[in-house]
Amino acid sequence: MLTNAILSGLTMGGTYALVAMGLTLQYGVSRIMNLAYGEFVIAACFAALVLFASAGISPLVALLVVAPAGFLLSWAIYRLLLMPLVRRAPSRGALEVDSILATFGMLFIVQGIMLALFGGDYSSYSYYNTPVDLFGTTIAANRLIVLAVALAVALAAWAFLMHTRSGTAMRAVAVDPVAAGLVAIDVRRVAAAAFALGGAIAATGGVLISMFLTFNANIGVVFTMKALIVVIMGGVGNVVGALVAGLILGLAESFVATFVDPGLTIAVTYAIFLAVLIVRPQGLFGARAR
Amino acid sequence: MTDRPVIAIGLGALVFAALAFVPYMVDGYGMSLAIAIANYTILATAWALFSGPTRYISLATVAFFGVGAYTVAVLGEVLPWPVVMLVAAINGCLLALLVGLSTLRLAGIYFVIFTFGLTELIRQVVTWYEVKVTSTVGRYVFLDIDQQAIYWQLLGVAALLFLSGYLIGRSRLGFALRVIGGDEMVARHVGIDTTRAKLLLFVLSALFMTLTGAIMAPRWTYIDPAIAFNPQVSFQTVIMALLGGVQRLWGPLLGVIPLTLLFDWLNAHFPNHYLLILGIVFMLIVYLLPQGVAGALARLRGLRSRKERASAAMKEARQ
Amino acid sequence: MTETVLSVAGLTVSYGSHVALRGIDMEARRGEIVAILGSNGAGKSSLLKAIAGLVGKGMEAQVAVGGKDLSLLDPHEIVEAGISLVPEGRGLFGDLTVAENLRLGAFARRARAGEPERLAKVFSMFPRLGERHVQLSRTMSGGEQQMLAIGRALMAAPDFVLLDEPSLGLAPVVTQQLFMTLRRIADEGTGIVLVEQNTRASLKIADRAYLMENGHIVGGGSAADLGADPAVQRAYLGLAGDGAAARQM
Amino acid sequence: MTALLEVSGLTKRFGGLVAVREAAFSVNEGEVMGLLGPNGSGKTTTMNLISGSLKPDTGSVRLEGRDIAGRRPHAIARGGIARTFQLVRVIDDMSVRENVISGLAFRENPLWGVSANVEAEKLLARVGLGGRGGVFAAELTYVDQKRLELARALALSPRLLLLDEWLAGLNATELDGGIDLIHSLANEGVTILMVEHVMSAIRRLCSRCVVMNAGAVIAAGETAAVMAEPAVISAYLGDEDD
Amino acid sequence: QDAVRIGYAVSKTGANAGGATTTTIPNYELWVKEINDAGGLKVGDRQMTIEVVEYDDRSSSEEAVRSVERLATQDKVDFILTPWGTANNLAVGPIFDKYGYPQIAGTSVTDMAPKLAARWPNSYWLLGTGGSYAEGLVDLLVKLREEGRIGDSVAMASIADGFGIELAKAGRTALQGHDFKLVYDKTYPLGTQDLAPIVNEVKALNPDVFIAFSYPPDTLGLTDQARVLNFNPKLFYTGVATAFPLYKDKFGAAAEGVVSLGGIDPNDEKVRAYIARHKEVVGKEPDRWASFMTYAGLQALQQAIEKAGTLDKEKVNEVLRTGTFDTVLGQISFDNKSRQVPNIFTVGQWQDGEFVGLEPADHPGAGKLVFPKPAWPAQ
Ligand SMILES: Nc1ncnc2c1ncn2[C@@H]1O[C@H](COP(=O)(O)OP(=O)(O)OP(=O)(O)O)[C@@H](O)[C@H]1O
Ligand SMILES: Nc1ncnc2c1ncn2[C@@H]1O[C@H](COP(=O)(O)OP(=O)(O)OP(=O)(O)O)[C@@H](O)[C@H]1O
Ligand SMILES: [Mg+2]
Ligand SMILES: [Mg+2]
Repeated sequence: MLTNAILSGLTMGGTYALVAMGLTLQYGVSRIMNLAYGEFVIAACFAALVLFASAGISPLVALLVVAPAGFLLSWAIYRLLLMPLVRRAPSRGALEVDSILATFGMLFIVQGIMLALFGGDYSSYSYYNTPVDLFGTTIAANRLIVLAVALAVALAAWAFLMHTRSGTAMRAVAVDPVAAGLVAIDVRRVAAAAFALGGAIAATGGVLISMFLTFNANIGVVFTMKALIVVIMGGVGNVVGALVAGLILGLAESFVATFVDPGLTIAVTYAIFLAVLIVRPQGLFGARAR
Repeated sequence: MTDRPVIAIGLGALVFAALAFVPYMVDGYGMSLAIAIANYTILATAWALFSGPTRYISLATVAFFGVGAYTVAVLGEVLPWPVVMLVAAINGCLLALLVGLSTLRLAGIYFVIFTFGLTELIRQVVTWYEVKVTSTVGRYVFLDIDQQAIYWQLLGVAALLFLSGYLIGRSRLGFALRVIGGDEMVARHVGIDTTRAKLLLFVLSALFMTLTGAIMAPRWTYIDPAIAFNPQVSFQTVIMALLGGVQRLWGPLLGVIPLTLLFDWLNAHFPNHYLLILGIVFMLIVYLLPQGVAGALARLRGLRSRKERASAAMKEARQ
Repeated sequence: MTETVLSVAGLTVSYGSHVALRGIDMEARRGEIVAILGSNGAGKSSLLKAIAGLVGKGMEAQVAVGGKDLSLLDPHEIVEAGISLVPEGRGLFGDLTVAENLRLGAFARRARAGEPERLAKVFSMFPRLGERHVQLSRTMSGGEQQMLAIGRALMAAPDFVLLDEPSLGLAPVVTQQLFMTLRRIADEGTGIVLVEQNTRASLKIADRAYLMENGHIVGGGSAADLGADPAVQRAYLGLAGDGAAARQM
Repeated sequence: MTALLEVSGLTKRFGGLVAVREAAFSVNEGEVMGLLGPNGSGKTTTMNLISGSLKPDTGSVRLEGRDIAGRRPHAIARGGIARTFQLVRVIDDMSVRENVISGLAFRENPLWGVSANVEAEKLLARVGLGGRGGVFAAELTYVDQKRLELARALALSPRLLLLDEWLAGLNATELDGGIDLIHSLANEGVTILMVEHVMSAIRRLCSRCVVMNAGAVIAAGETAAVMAEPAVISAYLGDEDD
Repeated sequence: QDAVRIGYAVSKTGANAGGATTTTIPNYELWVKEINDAGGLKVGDRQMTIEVVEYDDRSSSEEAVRSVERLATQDKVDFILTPWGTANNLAVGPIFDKYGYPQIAGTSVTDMAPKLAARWPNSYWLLGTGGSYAEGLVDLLVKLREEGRIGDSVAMASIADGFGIELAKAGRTALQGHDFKLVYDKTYPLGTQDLAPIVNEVKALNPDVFIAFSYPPDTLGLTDQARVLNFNPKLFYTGVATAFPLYKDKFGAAAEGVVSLGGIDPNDEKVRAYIARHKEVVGKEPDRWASFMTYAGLQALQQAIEKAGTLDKEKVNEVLRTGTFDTVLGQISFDNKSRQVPNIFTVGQWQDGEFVGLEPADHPGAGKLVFPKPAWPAQ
């Protein structure tokens, strides 16, 4: 039971973390509160489904196409749709408002397109739903894959942000775009890159969870909110924070489900989230808010 | 100068009096449209009452709305209506106190998502309680309160809301909140008890949201946590308020009316591509009306834009 | 070394309707310190911001380094061109450490070579930065932040440094050291444009100076001459608190 | 003279670093006292401890005998201690007048409405911003914003005024004006504790000085005497000649 | 007027869209197309084609209320088809009642059905009560136990939503009434994504019977997990979406033997024809549960109108209350207090590619239970 709980907790947490990491980059660095984030995740789910159903392409192969596509699409969106807002925003607060409104519209558009293409039906297919025996318990391969990818992405992102020049530049933009210009950082490029990177991660997450999750065109917002919870709990812009927060929530869910009452799983995750913020208003790893 | 408030209040009273006759002029659909507008007018205005000056974006709207609705669901058939409303109001205020106190140290996006999480938690707990204790999720509210009654109640609450909003706007409390929104540290050092001020207004705005929820509940016959605590309500409130503009008392109104009508018109004409078109329209609005409708109006008077520019450029200077 | 010149011609800056700078012409050479004097609101900071590309729209001018036109470039490109600014209000990355701030100072491609040496130099100039290199810059004291801002600007290996009131908030002893260091940096071939309220001290180290009044350049010349000019002394060296000065406030 | 403010045993740590260590000094009714020290010696922190933005780890701060250490800032502000900030803090998108009113509206005996407007104009004229009440604070230059900040502090009609490098960034002429302004305040009996790095100002304004170094008070007393102490010269002044 | 105006507001977007686009919307479209292709409704001596007015209630009670008000008072349609789901049908109930429209709900499972029928005399609740489904299932279990093929141990998980809780409640009572042992009886909230813990725990308890009163995402999730953990109870029962074509498509052979609500008689001509037409017109098969009730309701409405020979709502209601109608559910009538269809399948099972109705066993065309459920095929 215990190993069961831990394993399914970690895998679920990995899912949350993976999805959240993209958002933490988009909001933390590019300062875009992207309410359409979940829609992009679902779009990736559909992309994977289509590739799988039509051409029998394995989701893992699909990644090689969908993730870069996510990157390019997000880049374009930032350059064409969001840059004007960034340019005109007198202050960070104003940008926050504008980006909320704009991405809210984007949410509708993406959802509308998916509805037009796929209708509102539930979609679901199974891939790598094969049992793997681990520490004397059994778990679906596809979930292990997600966990592995989540860890890999987190590690890569962390190394990049903390130990490379461009990574530091990205954090600098996150802290203060104007000052970043003063040290020869091309703020627009860095911000666009971060946003696009976030998009790529969202796509990756989408493709992977499509292997075991039932989805339809309308549930994007679920992922946006879950991701936001994780992002905030971990501390805005902090990928490691997102990873830790995601895993904590996942573990909490499966432990409560196993040892207390499945009826309380979601309640508990929110309770933990709130408790963390009450104790640490800036999230687990966040620098002070505001 | 001194009698300006009197005039303003008088005018307001006239407008509301006129609005009271709407039911005699429109059909059932007109009524439900009027109700929808009244509903969101209260929510958005009450929201802006706190979030406008302080710039704390709250997603807890539906928490209070839902608490109101649920109080009715539980007590509606047991107690006389006024008592039910009273209980709802009390519940709402207590909850608001709780939320307010627990969010004191939070700022920016952390506050936003906290309020969202709290709402979801409440919804989960209510569900769990219903399952465990009453072992029914979803309650049936058979109250014969017709549209007119609901509309008039909403109208009354709205009148109250605008009155208190107007008075607060001219009071030291309202001013204190603007200072807090400007720079909380400064606010403390000029002697503002920021905690008290924020709590006061938060509770007040929550009170109005709760009442709205209570009034709307009988309209749906059936209420479950998913309906009562549907986060969409919070989002829509914020969006409408922001689009209208939160710096003035009547700002949100300018978001609520056009958007409600827009939603309805699109739904009627493009039931199948509603979202897609809505989204496009929406983005256009954002790009064409930078500071919301109210801002746009004001900019015609050239007043606000100058301010925006100045503070903008200056903020850069500060960086 | 080649004689690169930073030249500004016909610079006009307006914030909305308000015109802050009108037709400014000025230039600075590598190896010299040019002081810019003027009472508050004269437009000194605007001038520096404009050169650094921070004013964006609302500005028209010919700004060039060694013939290369800068007037349309973004801030980051201007830094690459060899001009770095210590802005009014410092513009540090508050949530990053002192060390990270300094490393970012050398982000410019032109500055990557010889970064370690320059870092060592900065640390020897401001030992406090060395002691505190892991502290979050936002938590540094006012003066410490000022030191960091200057240090960061020097990390960009600039041909020209624009300093907006560098002595602001520095203890006297540090100020004296700073001014001596600035002179040395100039002598080593960097051009320095110095906006200072500490007129006497700045005239002492400057080669030339410009006088600004509400958006215009109203005079200029060699620092020595200006320092001796009674008019200048009255206006900028504030000989004792006579009533005249008080009324000027 | 009686001590208006009495600080004793004041200590504040930030992690490993002791920013203020066992600081003790007192400010007398009606005097202008200087708080000096090298960068990072703990002056602003001390100001923050007095004004309540920071809570001391240990030690007491007495205003007319009442210990106010660790009380919340708004209470201290109403209790009669007003302050300015080392980095100017005005409210950008409020008018200059409103900024001043924010100081009037929440003090012990608040002003509101017409009377507040009138008083605000008086204060603005007082700091040299007469007639600018209508413009937005954002449009003022750095120095004018400092003036505005002072007006806001005065609006609280404080017993004790804390100025953190309020004179920094003024050119010589403005400096003279600023000094005169502070003088006039002192003459009206406002007690002032000021942090400054501009020695000429200190000499002309402060009867007494306290000098801190590395968080501790290393010298206190008559300005001239203090300035002559070798410890102060080596740690802070250098061979100063400004 | 030579066209019948028919209006409906359903959830094309939002949380309910999944259900509505599977069950409700396709049948509405199918029905309209069929009638119009046939030249229209026969009203008295006139052939009237159908003209549709449709809205999206965005899965919100408030929007549903407003849209239906609009249909009734603005568009003044002749008849209004019902929205998807219990909540929205209850929300719009008062309006249907106020304007005298027949409310034929094909997607509302509620124990309140009788009460509602009493309150709104023109409302009809084809999907029946939660109780009926739970009891149908328990009858089956009781028989199995009498035949000594299962023991007492039953594990039950349910979604914490009106539907899940009602069925769980009824099931619990019935099971305890026949003193079964509920070794596991827990609920999980809407939006639960990780069902591994539940299946893990249940598997450890090794019950003969596993019942999940679940919603589509968790129905599929639970089945997935059961396969991964190779959890093979003798009887495996999951909730909504088990009877969806999606389930068959996703699990193929693995679906074999899975039990759930609803079911059909695959040998019934009408049923086969309906499935074929549905596939042909909307491009996918109907689900094997509520689609049938929905479509039957439409057929009843059509026949009632034609019998009444007028568009007058009161007359049509009269016919609906008293008449019998020939539908995919067979001959149905609402001639009872609770305005429900007495004879619908409450329990069905996937048997080589078709979801066959089992209970009530005396229901014509009822199939035999495949028992025990074959073990999950390896994947
Ligand atoms: N962001 C802005 N918006 C509007 N006006 C501005 C802005 N920034 C500066 N100004 C105006 O431009 C003029 C020049 O300002 P600037 O800061 O360049 O002067 P300065 O010489 O640097 O003054 P100080 O010595 O106080 O720093 C001033 O009159 C100021 O009011
Ligand atoms: N929040 C903090 N965290 C860590 N260290 C801090 C923090 N605040 C201040 N310090 C440190 O405490 C010391 C005292 O800071 P303080 O601001 O009081 O110096 P100061 O005397 O005002 O210096 P200056 O004259 O430069 O303003 C400094 O070394 C500073 O780095
Ligand atoms: Mg300046
Ligand atoms: Mg200081």
